[in-house]
Amino acid sequence: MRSSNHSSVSPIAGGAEPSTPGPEWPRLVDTEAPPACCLPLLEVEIAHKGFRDPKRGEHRVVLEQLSFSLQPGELVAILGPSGCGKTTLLQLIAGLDRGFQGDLRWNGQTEDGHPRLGYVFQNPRLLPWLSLRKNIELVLDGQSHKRRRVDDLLEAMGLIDFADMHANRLSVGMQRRGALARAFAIQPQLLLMDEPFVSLDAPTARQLRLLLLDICGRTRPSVLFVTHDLREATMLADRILFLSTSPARITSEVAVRIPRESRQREDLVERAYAAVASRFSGLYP
Amino acid sequence: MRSSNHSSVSPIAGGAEPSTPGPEWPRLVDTEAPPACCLPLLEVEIAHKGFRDPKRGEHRVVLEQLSFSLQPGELVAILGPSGCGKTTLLQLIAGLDRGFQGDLRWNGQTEDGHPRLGYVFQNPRLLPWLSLRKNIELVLDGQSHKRRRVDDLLEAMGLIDFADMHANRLSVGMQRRGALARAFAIQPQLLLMDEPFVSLDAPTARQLRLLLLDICGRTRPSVLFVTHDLREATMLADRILFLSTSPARITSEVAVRIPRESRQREDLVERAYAAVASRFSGLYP
Amino acid sequence: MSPVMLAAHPLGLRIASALSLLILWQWAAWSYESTLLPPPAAVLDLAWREALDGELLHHLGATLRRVVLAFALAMLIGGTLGVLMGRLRTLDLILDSWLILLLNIPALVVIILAFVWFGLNETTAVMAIALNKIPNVVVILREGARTLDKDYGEMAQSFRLGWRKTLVYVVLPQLLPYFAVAARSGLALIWKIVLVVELLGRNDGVGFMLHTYFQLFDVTGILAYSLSFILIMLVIEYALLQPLERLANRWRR
Amino acid sequence: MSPVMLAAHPLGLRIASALSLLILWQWAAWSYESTLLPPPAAVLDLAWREALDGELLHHLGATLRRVVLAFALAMLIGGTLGVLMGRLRTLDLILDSWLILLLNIPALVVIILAFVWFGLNETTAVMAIALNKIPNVVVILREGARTLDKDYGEMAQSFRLGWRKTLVYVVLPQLLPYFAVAARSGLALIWKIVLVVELLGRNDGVGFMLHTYFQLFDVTGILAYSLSFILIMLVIEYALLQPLERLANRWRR
Amino acid sequence: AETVRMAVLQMGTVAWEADVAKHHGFDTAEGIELIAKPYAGTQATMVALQGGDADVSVTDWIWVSRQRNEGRPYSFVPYSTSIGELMVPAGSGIASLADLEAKRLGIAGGALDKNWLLLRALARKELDIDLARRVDPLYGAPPLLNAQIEQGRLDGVITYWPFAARLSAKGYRSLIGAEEAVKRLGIEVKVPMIGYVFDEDWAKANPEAIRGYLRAVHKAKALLAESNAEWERIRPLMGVKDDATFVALREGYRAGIPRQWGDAERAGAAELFEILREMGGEKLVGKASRLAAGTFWDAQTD
Ligand SMILES: Nc1ncnc2c1ncn2[C@@H]1O[C@H](COP(=O)(O)OP(=O)(O)OP(=O)(O)O)[C@@H](O)[C@H]1O
Ligand SMILES: Nc1ncnc2c1ncn2[C@@H]1O[C@H](COP(=O)(O)OP(=O)(O)OP(=O)(O)O)[C@@H](O)[C@H]1O
Ligand SMILES: [Mg+2]
Ligand SMILES: [Mg+2]
Repeated sequence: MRSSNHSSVSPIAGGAEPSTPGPEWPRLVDTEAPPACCLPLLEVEIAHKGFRDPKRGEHRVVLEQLSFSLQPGELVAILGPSGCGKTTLLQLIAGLDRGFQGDLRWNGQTEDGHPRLGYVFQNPRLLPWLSLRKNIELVLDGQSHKRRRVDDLLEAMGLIDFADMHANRLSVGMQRRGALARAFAIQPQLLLMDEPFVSLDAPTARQLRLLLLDICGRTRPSVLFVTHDLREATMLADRILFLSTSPARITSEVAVRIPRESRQREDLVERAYAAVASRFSGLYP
Repeated sequence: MRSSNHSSVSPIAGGAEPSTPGPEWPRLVDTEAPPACCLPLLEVEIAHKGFRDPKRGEHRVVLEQLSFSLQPGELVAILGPSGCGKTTLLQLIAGLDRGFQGDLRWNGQTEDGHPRLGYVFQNPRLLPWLSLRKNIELVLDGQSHKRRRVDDLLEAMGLIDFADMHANRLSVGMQRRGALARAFAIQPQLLLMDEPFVSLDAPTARQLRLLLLDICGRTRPSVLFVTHDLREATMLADRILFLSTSPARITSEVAVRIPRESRQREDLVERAYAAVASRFSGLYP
Repeated sequence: MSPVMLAAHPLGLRIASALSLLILWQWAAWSYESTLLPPPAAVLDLAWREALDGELLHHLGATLRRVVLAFALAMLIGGTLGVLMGRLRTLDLILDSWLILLLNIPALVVIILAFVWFGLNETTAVMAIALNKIPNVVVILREGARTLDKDYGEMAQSFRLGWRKTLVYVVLPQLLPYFAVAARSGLALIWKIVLVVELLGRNDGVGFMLHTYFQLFDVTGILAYSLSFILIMLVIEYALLQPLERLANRWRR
Repeated sequence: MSPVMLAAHPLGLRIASALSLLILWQWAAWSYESTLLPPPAAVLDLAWREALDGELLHHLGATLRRVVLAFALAMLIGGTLGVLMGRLRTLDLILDSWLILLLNIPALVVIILAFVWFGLNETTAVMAIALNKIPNVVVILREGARTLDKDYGEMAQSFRLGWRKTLVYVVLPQLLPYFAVAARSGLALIWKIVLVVELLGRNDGVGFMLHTYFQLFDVTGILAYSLSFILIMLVIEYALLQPLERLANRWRR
Repeated sequence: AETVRMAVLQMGTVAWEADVAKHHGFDTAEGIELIAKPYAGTQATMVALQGGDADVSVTDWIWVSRQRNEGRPYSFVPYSTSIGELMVPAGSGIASLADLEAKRLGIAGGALDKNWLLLRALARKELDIDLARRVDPLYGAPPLLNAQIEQGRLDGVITYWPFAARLSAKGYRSLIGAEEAVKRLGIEVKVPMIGYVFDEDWAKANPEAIRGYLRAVHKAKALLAESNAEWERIRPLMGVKDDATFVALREGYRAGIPRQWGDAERAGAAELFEILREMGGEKLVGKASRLAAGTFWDAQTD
């Protein structure tokens, strides 16, 4: 793998031919910023994050010198090799792990500065002792039309028939959809998703991607999601971040310029995908 | 979805144009059998499998009138909509659930008639209190060169550096590779895999697919695997079974005729994929 | 894993098992033939007579009241403390040695000291019983709290469930088996301690009566009183604990 | 969830906590000023003298031997039975009512009957103690066995691990917290019962001495003997149980 | 020599006696070997007797009679006439049973305790009241009751004589003893209440042993009745801290040594049984209406 100190946002517009990729990705210098409007929702600057292996006392660096920012309403995809630290990154952002060096700067709208967070974990993490419906209702505060909202979401996920089943009796794909429904239900301002559409058959996955776009169009959350599927990233994201193997840093960053309203058009996505893919073939060793 | 009583094995040879698909998939009548040689390893004939929901006392049918057979050394992929019963089917075949009507006929080589089984579950199911290496050694009986074998496998999976870590400290993708290593380690005669290559980045996934093909070439296990990725199925499988939504039955069956030794050739796979995909676009409602 | 064959008649099996116990006893009584092992009928007869003249019910009631009060107190205090100690390492370090002290201090010592310091009254009695049981509950629930699944905790945290919802929907369901253990072994322990308390300084209760019969070496009386109380425990078990547990475990596959 | 601030000095915290207990006691003794609450020094002094003339060590040894034997017996039998009852519904149905009976029968009754029927010897004593503890272990491990994760069981089954490997590597690690509970609350329970046994039918042991001192109402003696034994329990806890538990729980995140 | 195993209460009076017998070789002189087995509670000595771990123990004849009625032939030889006292604080205003009205009274040994039953019988006879309804009773373990009255939480206690002796050493006074109650109930002779108890079958099978044993302990008794020096020797066994308690225990013991054991005493015992049966009912004495025949050991009169 090429070692690179710099990456830049290389825009790839839907329909347009991709600009020819340089041999190295120069570092982002705030030129050609993503569809920015104002203050970023979140600025991530992680200097160092590691884990101590309690068995051998060894310290393994997982994230190092990783920084990027997330604009309000922006959809950002993260790609990277298996085990490089993507989940760890999301955990840090969600505030679940404070044992790192670096800084997370929020420019939030809520009273405590942190945005309302929806998290789709890599494993569904539905509570097995609650029914599917209860799992979703749980995260909602005393809204009045709770039940309606949950029903609508379950309907959209194709799970309405299973609403009263205990979560652990659902198939993995169904649980995953349940977890999506849970994260969507709270109308998050920041949506973190860790490989949200795996374990779903192609038609269902596509339908859910469109649902996500629909929701983004309506409530405009910022979305940061991990995926291993470059096609999916191309279709959904405004920007794609590529991570290196651990210690993970951002090796490159690509802006995808497919307008939101045309992202369901497979031909546009396919063309943009071909452009992105050709550039990155062979990037991972 | 079209209701169909008959399905047939439609061969799709790598490189050759696919035969034009009929509007309905006629039932398999033993014509044009898959790359058969002798007695099938396993004949599955499931008349009925359902679950009782303990909460509402309702009985849900999951599998119905599902039958197929698996030849020795054959690679068969199962595709189907999320929640249709794929995992349930594998569980039945693995003998983990005997509460069904129907029959499993084994023509096995081992003393008890059942082949040596390797199972890659949909969740990795590594024991979190054991290290990765111990997890794999656990399933091996007192072989002498145990450690060598495990090390070789971990090396191939890119996990050798993590061999002594507790399984629950690995990333999900690493756990998945561990589960694959475990199933490969015992040199199974029958390999059941439930979405084995999800949660892996594209290069790693590809590498492991090739590893699987390599193992199949050497020890010739029969493989039955579930996937949602038609491209993956096309690349790996001799035959693809499509299941309907629950109650799941086999709606169609496609033989992919890419020779084993050319399956790493992306162009052949892509062409065969295009053929299969065009036929099945819109099959799932 | 569980065979289904006989499970179809759980009630039948239960009754058969209880009956066989009775038959065993009767047979042993016959072959032993001594007042040191009276037959079931004799015990039943005595229990019946004692129940009629009101004594038995009075003593059972007194003991039951103490058991219930001390149980509720111990579960509440011990449960809270146990969960906190399981989660907060510092608190655990601070209270750990106190806990082991209290856990291993003989019931007798606690009871004597309590009686001596606070007098032989009902409140002291209930307190002394609860104090004997609390460390037990703490130990059980601390262990449970340590095994809580981090995944669910993270879920609760990121969705900002707040402590109340987290407690009720995330933590307690995971602690349920430990509560079941604490309740069941706890009722038994309390009932053992209440006997000592009643022996040392109460005017009524099953322990008081057991002691009286013990002084006279009247095994029939001892058995009549113990079995009556065990009967109450059986009713609590089958009418309350087991249905509750079944309900709470329905989700398990 | 656990704060790290103070966790850096766990030993210091422990010692501080133990010391504060001592100080509290000394202060209470001063302000109470009565033979009913002797100061720590008096108790220590007595314990020391009793240790020197060999009596204390003899009694401690006798009790410890009984505790250890009964403990091993109870954990073995109770553990096996508990796991089996948790997994096999039929067995559970059959033994359930016996279990509750045994669980709730007063220690006193079991001990008296055992002594009267089988004679006052060491074997009977240990048996009687174990018999009091077994149902407790059964209840705890039965609950544990019910919560076993089906996923891992299926893994073991499909890879044909065989019962031995399944037990050692799949089942026992999941039961570990329950074993820890059974061991800790069990040691405490046994130590409570051994006192009754020694009161009723042994010529030595801490229980024997405690009651002798009780007859004389010598609180200093009572405390000296109880605390000596508690000290042993503390040693077992800190030198054995806790390191073992830490080792076994190292895998938890 | 035949061995005789004797269950004794650790630091109890019987243990002193046994020690004296052993120390002076009274047992070997009588052709037996006495083994005193210490136990921590009175109940434990009875468990030992019934569990076959001891040949002799000490308890009352009511228990013996009850056992005989149920087919277990234990037998009784007098040990002491003392049983218990009603103790009140020195400055207490309580001067008679009548003054006990609504007082908090600690009662050692429970509702069927003989001291308590005798006092109730006396109150009924002399005052025509049921003491059980007049006082506020608190049943408890004797050491605990001693502690309670010393803390001022009780107005009086009815307790066994060794505990009463400890109280009297601390300045408490005896309002009335059970012995006096018996006398006022119309039984003129001193009836021994507790005694050596053993299995009749064992005694018959080992006549030499039981005879030798009884002679040995009577020698010890005689020595303890006479010699203060002997008391000084056994003082460490008594668990006493001060001289007053020591003396109280010594005199209490001496006062209880039975002097007479003839037909008059046995007749008195039968009368006493009648009174206790009336007060304690079936619970205390069992189903029998009379003192069981053979309760008192006869073979000793040789
Ligand atoms: N233990 C169970 N109790 C009740 N219903 C169950 C149980 N296990 C599975 N099911 C139901 O059976 C159906 C099929 O489940 P299965 O896990 O086999 O689906 P799948 O095809 O593997 O789906 P996915 O692609 O999402 O993994 C689902 O509707 C599920 O709810
Ligand atoms: N609690 C932990 N203790 C020690 N190491 C850990 C822990 N959690 C994660 N790691 C290590 O951190 C690295 C990154 O893990 P992470 O789960 O973030 O990877 P990932 O990028 O999400 O991978 P995947 O695509 O497989 O999900 C891995 O090497 C993993 O072993
Ligand atoms: Mg991950
Ligand atoms: Mg599945």
